[in-house]
Amino acid sequence: MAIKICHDAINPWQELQDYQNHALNPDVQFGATGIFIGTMRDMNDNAAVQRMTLEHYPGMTENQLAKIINDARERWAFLDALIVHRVGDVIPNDTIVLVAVWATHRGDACDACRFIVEALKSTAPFWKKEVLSTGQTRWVERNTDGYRKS
Amino acid sequence: MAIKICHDAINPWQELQDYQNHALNPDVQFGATGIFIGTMRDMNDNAAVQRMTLEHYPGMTENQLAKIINDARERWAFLDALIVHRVGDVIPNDTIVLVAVWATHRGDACDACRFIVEALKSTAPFWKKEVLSTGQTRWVERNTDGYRKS
Amino acid sequence: MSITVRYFASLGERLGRSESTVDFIREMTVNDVWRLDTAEMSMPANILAAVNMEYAHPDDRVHNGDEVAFFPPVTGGQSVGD
Amino acid sequence: MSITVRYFASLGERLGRSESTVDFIREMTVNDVWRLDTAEMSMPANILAAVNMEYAHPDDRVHNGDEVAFFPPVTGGQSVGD
Repeated sequence: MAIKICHDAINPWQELQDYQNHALNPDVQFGATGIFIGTMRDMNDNAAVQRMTLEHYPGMTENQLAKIINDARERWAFLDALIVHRVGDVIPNDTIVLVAVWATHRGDACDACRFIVEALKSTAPFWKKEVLSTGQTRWVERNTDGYRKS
Repeated sequence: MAIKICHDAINPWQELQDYQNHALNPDVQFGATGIFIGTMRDMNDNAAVQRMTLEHYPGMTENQLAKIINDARERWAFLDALIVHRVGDVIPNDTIVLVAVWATHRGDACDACRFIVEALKSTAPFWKKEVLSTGQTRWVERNTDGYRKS
Repeated sequence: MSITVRYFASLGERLGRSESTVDFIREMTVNDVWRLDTAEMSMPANILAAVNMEYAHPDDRVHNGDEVAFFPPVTGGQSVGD
Repeated sequence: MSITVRYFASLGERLGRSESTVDFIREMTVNDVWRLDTAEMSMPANILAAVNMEYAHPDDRVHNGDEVAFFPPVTGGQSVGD
């Protein structure tokens, strides 16, 4: 299990490759990997967004993310999990969050990954302040429901 | 949209990076990527597996995978999808299948990815013949239910 | 009239061939092709069929030049049975 | 007895500070800390609290040396509102 808070740009493919090749227990054979990557868009709530700052609560963030992975472990059987989250100044197209779960079965990998993403959004102490294209700043006040369909 | 049948080993991170950087429409801003990777294990149905051969129906495979992506498009709003599937001789730890969906919303990315994985398993014309550690060969006769919990 | 018949995976192994050609004069269904080419009365319940690379029903009609394929249940993707 | 109080994001901006220290002699709850340090009667419904980096309820007791944090609803992960 690993939790990583990044102040610089995240290359999600490099993070995944490095973790799978170097950190995952090589004796443990996984059959399924469920992955979610969240990327910053240049639109939010019908406004053009130029950049944003991700504030967090150092220490509590890591605690809370570890707690989420442990909660997921109580519900699904998986072998390992990785969470990488960006903080600081972020621009559109930057990776904000990466969640990956390695499991024997695909149902466990996908469902645990989804659970971690949703729990992270509702309980991990991160806050977003957007700078709009107009120069105005605003705090993001809510998260959308991740289980909704368009 | 891309469908790729590979006779050689798949590097899933390279495939994802290449597709996202070069094939995805750069004018289309995605916010969420849902990814599934299936990897060959050295155990199946309580038997040690040495290697296996993945047979497929060239032509129909590509047709059927394209049909699955189109079916997913009728149910979820997503921007692009990639399916990479291995055929031929495969050994444990090799990537067998990669499915990735890029969308605006994370619910659509995750659900469409999951749908494509399940539809692929039940309708795409691939067949697995395993060589056990005993030297015996056997055709895999069924797929497990991907929505089950362990 | 002539159609190409293909067999895949364990079915091809059981029948001992992966491809053959069937010539016929009257109208035929997918199931007729099975009977003519395998000498078995009807398609086993677990055998799937495709005409011109699209899934087909045993009762679907075939036409000159069609490619008809028969195969066992598919097992692609990641599989774990344990 | 002394505890550290921290405020995050829009709450820190509204109060004009991100950290302060509260000294007290009697037993206190999380909500008491809020009242004492912000001079507001009680925690707004949408404000979350943590004690020593774990989520806490307004009625939870605080102890000497604790770090108490107050913050608005969290908005991490990928967010799309349109």
